[in-house]
Amino acid sequence: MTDQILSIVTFLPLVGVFFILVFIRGDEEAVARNARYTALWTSLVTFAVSLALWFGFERGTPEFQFVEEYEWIPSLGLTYRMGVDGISVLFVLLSTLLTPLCILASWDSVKTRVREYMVAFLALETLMVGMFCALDFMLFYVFFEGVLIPMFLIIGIWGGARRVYAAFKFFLYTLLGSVLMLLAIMAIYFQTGTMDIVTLVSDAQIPGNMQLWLWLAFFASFAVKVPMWPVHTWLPDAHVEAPTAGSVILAGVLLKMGAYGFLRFSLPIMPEASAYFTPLVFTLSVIAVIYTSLVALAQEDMKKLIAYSSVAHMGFVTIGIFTMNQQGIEGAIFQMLSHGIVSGALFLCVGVIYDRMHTREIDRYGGLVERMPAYSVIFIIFTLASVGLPGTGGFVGEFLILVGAFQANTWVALLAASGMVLGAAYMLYLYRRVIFGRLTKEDLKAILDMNLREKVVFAPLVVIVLWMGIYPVSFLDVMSASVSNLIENYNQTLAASDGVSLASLWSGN
Amino acid sequence: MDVLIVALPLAGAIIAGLFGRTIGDRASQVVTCLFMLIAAALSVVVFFDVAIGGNARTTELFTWIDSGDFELSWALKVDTLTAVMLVVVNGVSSMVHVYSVGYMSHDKHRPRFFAYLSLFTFFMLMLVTADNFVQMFFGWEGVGLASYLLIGFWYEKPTACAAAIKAFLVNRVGDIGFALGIMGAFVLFGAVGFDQVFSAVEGQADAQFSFIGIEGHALTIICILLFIGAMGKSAQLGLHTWLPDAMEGPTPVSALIHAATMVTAGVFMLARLSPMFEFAPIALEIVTYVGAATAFFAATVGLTQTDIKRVIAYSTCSQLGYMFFAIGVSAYGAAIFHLFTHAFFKALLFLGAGSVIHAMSNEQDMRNMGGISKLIPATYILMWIGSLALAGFPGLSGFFSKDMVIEVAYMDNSAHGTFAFWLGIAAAFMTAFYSWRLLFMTFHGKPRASKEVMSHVHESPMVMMIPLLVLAVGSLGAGWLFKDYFIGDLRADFWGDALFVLPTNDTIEAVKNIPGWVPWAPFVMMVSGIFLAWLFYIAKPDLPQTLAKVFRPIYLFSFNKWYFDELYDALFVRPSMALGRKLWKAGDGAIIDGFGPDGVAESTRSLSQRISALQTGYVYHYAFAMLIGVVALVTWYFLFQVGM
Amino acid sequence: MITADLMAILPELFLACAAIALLMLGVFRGNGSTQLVSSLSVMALVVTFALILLPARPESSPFDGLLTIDGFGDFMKLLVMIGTGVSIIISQRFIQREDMARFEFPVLMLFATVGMMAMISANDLIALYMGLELQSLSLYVVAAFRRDNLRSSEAGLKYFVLGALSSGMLLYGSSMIYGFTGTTNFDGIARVFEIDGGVSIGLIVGLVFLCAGLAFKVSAVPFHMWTPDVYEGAPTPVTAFFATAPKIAAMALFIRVLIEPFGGLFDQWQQIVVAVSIGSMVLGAFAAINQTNIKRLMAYSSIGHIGYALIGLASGTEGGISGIAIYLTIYIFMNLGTFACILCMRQKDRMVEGIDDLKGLSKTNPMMALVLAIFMFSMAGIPPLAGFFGKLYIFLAAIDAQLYTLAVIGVLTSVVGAFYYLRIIKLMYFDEPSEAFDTPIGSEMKAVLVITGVFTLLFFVVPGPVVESAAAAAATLFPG
Amino acid sequence: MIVQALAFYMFAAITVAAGVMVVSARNPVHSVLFLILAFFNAAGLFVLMGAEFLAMILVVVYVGAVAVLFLFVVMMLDINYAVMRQGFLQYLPVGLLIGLVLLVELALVGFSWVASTPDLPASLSGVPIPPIDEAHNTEAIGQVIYTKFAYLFQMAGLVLLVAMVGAIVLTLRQRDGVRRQSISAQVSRTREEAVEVKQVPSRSGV
Amino acid sequence: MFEIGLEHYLSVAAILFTLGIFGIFLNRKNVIIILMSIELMLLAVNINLVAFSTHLGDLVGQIFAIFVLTVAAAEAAIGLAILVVYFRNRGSIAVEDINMMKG
Repeated sequence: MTDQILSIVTFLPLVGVFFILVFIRGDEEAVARNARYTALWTSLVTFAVSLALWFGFERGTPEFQFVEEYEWIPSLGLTYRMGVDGISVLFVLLSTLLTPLCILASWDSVKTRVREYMVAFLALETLMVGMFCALDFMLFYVFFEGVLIPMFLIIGIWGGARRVYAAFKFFLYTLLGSVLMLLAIMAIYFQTGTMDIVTLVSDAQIPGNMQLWLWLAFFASFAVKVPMWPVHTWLPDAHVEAPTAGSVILAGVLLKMGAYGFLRFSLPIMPEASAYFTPLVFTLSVIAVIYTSLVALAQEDMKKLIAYSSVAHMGFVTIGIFTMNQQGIEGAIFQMLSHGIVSGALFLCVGVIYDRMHTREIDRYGGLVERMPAYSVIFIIFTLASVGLPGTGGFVGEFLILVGAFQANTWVALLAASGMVLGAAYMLYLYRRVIFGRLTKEDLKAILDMNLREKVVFAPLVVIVLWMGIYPVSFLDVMSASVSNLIENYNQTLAASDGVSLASLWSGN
Repeated sequence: MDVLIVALPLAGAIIAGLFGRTIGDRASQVVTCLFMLIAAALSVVVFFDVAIGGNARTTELFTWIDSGDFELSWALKVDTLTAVMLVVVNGVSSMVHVYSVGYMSHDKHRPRFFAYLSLFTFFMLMLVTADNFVQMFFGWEGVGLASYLLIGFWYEKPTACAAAIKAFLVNRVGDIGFALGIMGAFVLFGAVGFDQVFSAVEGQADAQFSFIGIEGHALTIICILLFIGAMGKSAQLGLHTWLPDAMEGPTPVSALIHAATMVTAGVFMLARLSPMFEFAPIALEIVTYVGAATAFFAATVGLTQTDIKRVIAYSTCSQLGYMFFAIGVSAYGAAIFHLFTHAFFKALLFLGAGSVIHAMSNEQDMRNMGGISKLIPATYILMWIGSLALAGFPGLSGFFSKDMVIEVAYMDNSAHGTFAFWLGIAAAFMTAFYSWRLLFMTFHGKPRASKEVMSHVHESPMVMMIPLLVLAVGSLGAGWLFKDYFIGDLRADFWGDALFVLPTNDTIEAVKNIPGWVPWAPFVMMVSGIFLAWLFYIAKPDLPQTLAKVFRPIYLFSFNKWYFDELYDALFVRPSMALGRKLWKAGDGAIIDGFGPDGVAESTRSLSQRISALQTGYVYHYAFAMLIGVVALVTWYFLFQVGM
Repeated sequence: MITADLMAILPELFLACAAIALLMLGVFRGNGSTQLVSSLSVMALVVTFALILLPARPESSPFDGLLTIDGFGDFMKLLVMIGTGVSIIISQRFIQREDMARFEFPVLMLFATVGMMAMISANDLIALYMGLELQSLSLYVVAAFRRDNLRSSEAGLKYFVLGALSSGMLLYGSSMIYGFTGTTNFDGIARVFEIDGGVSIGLIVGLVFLCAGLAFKVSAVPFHMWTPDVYEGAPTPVTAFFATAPKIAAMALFIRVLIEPFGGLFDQWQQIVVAVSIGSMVLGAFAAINQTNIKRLMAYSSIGHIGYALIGLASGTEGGISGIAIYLTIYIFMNLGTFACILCMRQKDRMVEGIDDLKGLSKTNPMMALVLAIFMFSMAGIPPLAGFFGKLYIFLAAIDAQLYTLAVIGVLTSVVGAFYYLRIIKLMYFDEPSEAFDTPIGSEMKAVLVITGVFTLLFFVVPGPVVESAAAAAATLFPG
Repeated sequence: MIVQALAFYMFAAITVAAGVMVVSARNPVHSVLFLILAFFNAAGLFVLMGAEFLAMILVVVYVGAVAVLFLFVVMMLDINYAVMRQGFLQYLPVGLLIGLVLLVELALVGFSWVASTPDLPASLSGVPIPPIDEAHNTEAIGQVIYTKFAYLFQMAGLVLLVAMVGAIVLTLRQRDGVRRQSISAQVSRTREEAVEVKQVPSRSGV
Repeated sequence: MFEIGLEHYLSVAAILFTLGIFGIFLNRKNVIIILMSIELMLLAVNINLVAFSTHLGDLVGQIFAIFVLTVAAAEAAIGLAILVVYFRNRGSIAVEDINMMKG
């Protein structure tokens, strides 16, 4: 049982899918209800099982754990190999945590084609978890890109008015990036003769100028996924049009896939290129932080605002990753986790009032605190977490990233820090326009505060956000060994290479 | 005990905040006030134990962040400096709590208010008990949050919301400096615990460091960055704009946060970091200049304001300037002493003003007051006490601290010291003037309020008056009582390791040799300021108008607070919004999407149309295409591959 | 001797005889026997399938080297059997309904299949030509099989005219090759390259003409122009057939010709293949975007797919060829499934072909929409569906052969291509239904849909058998 | 030699000229006739090259069957003279240019054969033309076509079968209401079916 | 000039072949001409094959030519059949009329 725990966590949702597709019959109402419950229980059980990872995970070692391995396509050296280390285990948990919450959050708001919706979500969970667990390059890619399918459907079927545009933009944009990565994966395979991530991460020998091209190909994929400026424009559209739960998963997990890719592949496999391109990443990230914060300031749509804030926060993450020091990387991972929770929660917050008023336009709200005190409390907690207030999860990651950035480049630290001000500006401005003020709009006067189901959705998120802010060590512990191992390998490889070969990229090779 | 002091306010906040609806208004108030009073009492015990008894200690709670070398814990560090602050914070806070019971009695969100107050107190306590930079930052931002919440307490008022956001943002600007300073300290010392850092300061005294291209003395850079943080929180010139606006909050909030505690956090921080600043003389110089300039600037603005709370707010700003330039000349003890006394009389003034406002049915404009000294005599007297203490009337608490501050500036014998001294003197004059202007306009002369308002003017209830009395006692006696400990001969034992002054910088010691005229200067200024106020507002009430007309530009300059708000608005706020909009519509919409996805999609579509137009349906075209294909390939080989 | 030869071509022999027998059966029983003839045709194909798998057929070159029987050929023939068989199965109901139920229909498809098998095994230019023509002539006829339908006869006419032109080119090329090598036998041609000076411009021009002819059969750019028109005009089951079996056969032939006799000219023909491949991928991706007829769209899609498959050929390696084999296997399943769906597109007892008619299919017929969506995602090459693995192997081969530019163009066009596949999904899932399709669909359709759908969806679970046998098949082309 | 050359030039010239006319004649009937002319002259060229059997086949099969079939269809469809339509001349220069390029290249290839006649082993295919005194052309072909190339021969048979089936299936129509002869029915008729004996009473008619 | 070599025959074949192709894509009259052009092309191929056969002293070329002839006949039959069917539907066999399907 414990030997296959990762497979169980990964594929358990598919069992739910199977149940929903095969056993749920009857009239529409019954199908919807049963599908909801099946999906909820499946995802809850998955989460419960995944908790075993949390408790069973041995801290303080960079080794991959819970490894399992089966033959897949021997002729290519492809194996079904799963395992987690300190970096990925947290994302697995994040995914399994958010899924039941998403299902719960869509309990009433999704009314049409509930069965398909639940199937899509459970399939999405499998793919997300699988992606973080995969230790075979091709397996990783399969999961990585497979995610597009359910997400495309979720946005396109249950999304808003411009859902088709958003879904296509999301799909094609991310596909464009990842196919280039696919080629790079192949090139790495032929260069090193293996698709085993563990081997590749620990000692991949790739010539310098080849690294540059490969790095760029990976970058194409991950930068879009993250998303980094200027390839971020799919995100606001996708977020705005996706149903609430879709936005949650998109912001909570999918964006992390790109950053996870940087950590897992770009840095260890192509260290020289990573070092070479660090200024590029820093530049783009800093632009992202400031640019998108400013844009967020001007938004009129709540979801769009939060979407832009995601871009800014992910800008922090990419800065952190490329600082190449313990604080920066741990901060980046931490920031990803907390952003996963926080932005997810913020989208849920938007969803709560969207379900009631069916508009996301900020101007249509105001003075909600009058009628919705509990909601206001929840909302401000996540607003502040998003702002990076100490004591919330948002602070630890952001601060560690800045500490890391300060060591790498003080300009980056300064400019990124200015994002803290802008971040506070747009979030508080949003909060003020929605929650504060006088309740004058007629249709708002009958709005109801959150019901029990909604509170249940938020409760764990609030707890986690505070937990992450007050006792972050419990998360940092998990990742630290893997991160320091990553940095150590990186520095060793970099020291061993002369770095001269890199110059040849621009002089033609 | 230390833990309890910190935890009680938090517990109060949680109980009132989360369960306020369930347990009701009354219970919430009782719980929070009770907890605060207990905490205040404990603080006094701790004060005697630590400050007088010399029992400095640190309680580690549990690890907070541990990332590589970046390691720190939640801890409660209690030394003399902290103990002083504990008394100030908990003392004023408990008084404000009690006062609020009366002041907020008509508000329907009382549990929330008390929760906020307690929450603020908790953060402030976390700030002062921090044993490392990051926890201090936690408290630092936390009080900012509480301040935000309290300023925006009356959320229906757009101005209150705007002021709240402004306060948070301006503070954030400072916080960036603070954060960067912390990072710099971490890079330089490899640690963020105060003890580790301070013990390493001397070793790194000459270290060089590069920040955003500026190559320089490491400690100076770090200290300047940290000072920027202090500037934000303590509303120093440049980052002061939020403080007057913060008066949109309920008056007890102004007393607690924007007079006695939070705004002094910057002073506290600099004092706490004295071991670092001592080795960064240039930073100290800057602190002096900024502090002096603030003291002067705020005083000039205070001259012309008409809102009773704003006057006091500018006064606060000005007094904070005093504290800073005291620190700038290494007189940390003097600064903290002024902080200590200022807490009493400024809280007193604010609460007194609150009492006036309460009496005047929430009227804050002094032009609509006047002639109520008979109607609310207790408040009137208390306001006098507060003003006298502020102006530095001999014997009252302000006298000891403020004069000390001015004297150490003089004795620093340096350009910045002298600069600070003269500006301080000028500010002292203005302080006296605007204080009595306030008193005269509010309490004397003919009533300018409507009949209806006047008919309601009444003395505040006891629950409001008792805190006022307590604070008045503090204003009267605190200076005299503690001067020996803070700045007198007992100071070395009193402060212990909490403050660090290089022997060469010990200006407090130097004050003993001060020229005779210097101690008199502030007093003269005070008296002349009071006289001028009397002249303007009692003797010749028309004079101000005339003067304002004659010196209109100067008057407007002062009245409009040197146009800082307008400047910032034009420089940052509006451009940011406009830029944001532009980047969104033009940057994202037109350029990135236009040339990126949308443009590509569009060109793909048109290319697709053109390609499928090639498929004409005519057989001969198809055949022709095949022929072209073959001929092209054959020609290719003929032209380029004949070599084989 | 002759017995061994006949044994070697037993499957072809059996199928040809069966076709003739069924023809006679039909002649005697009249058009009422179409159903029977169809069923028996499928049976014949199944038997042939089994005969190919018969272990008693060693690698050989019967008839004095006119043919070659090897693993590669067998693999491709099996695919062809599947393509033809399923095409006949899904055509039955259609030809009944559309009033074209004549027994010659399945028989002609069988003859075409015999021709394809002959093509696949050809080891001589003459054998190649005869197989090709046997196949082509049958196809010309079935394309125009709905003789009272203008579109169908126009399709037949266009296909015929251009097909004849292409076989003229192919023949001209063959004659050159014959002239410049002195032989029509593949082994003989291959031997020429071992001689110094054996390579001449005449040979290359001959090869170009030959390639042009073959490229026409696989419908690669710029010899693709017939494809959209013929796919649109031909009766739908015929289109399904066109898109599968003949493509496989022509591709197999293309591979065999270039690898076996002209392996020595790799450096030369690689350029042709690269050019043709790029053209096909680009055109397939871009032109399809504009289409409104689903059959036409599938035509462009198949052009694109051939472009990808040709990447494998351009690499010229064993990996590349096995990649093509995998690609074609997956391709044939996806296409058969898709066409089965298209054949189910009936409203009010009338066939519809507009892409817009698929609107809201997910509501009116969720299972069919699901299956079609699987095919579309798979064709777009999204993992974990089968289509991805097809592309994976192709691109692996390209990267291995360091054809980076080709690979990059390939993946970029696949993104463009994904757009129009997604558009179909969009219509089915995101749009409101217009008019429901007639139900129920036949059980044989359901079976085809389920089998192809499951294959496409779950290919990734056990890709081993296909991958390994494709590798084994490719290995037989590369002796030593 | 000269006779051969002259014959070649005559046949070649007429073949090419007839080819041109096939493509360019306005009347399709004329085109068919020119095609026949081209075939005849090509047969002449075959004879010059010593391929008598092929020459004969060309005349018999092509002229006798295929060309006549063409003629038949042309007559049957009764096509009017086609009118040149717009847009034709526009493509003509490009078409001509490309055609010319092709022609030049093909011709060059032809000449290159002579220039670089590869040093090939004699008759790689293993089917040399026997000396004329051993077997004449027809006999030589006959000796291999049913043996070595039997497979191809059978394939050719299949091709022709398909052509026949195809032609029939496409063009044969069974119209309703058209009476058709059924030989088997005719043959198998019995007297009983065909003849009915009626007892006709006198003076009453049938 | 009077030495008639292989290249002469090949040239004739090339001309005929080109003519055939011309006939296909320059002809706007009717489809039958296209069919005849195809016959011309095949004739060219046959000349090529026979010429090579003679000059190589190898019989396979002629065998090939025989099969080409056979197939060409079959092709003509099918082609004409399709043509007739088309004519019945459309009432015309003008090349320009065959463009119902395009794009």
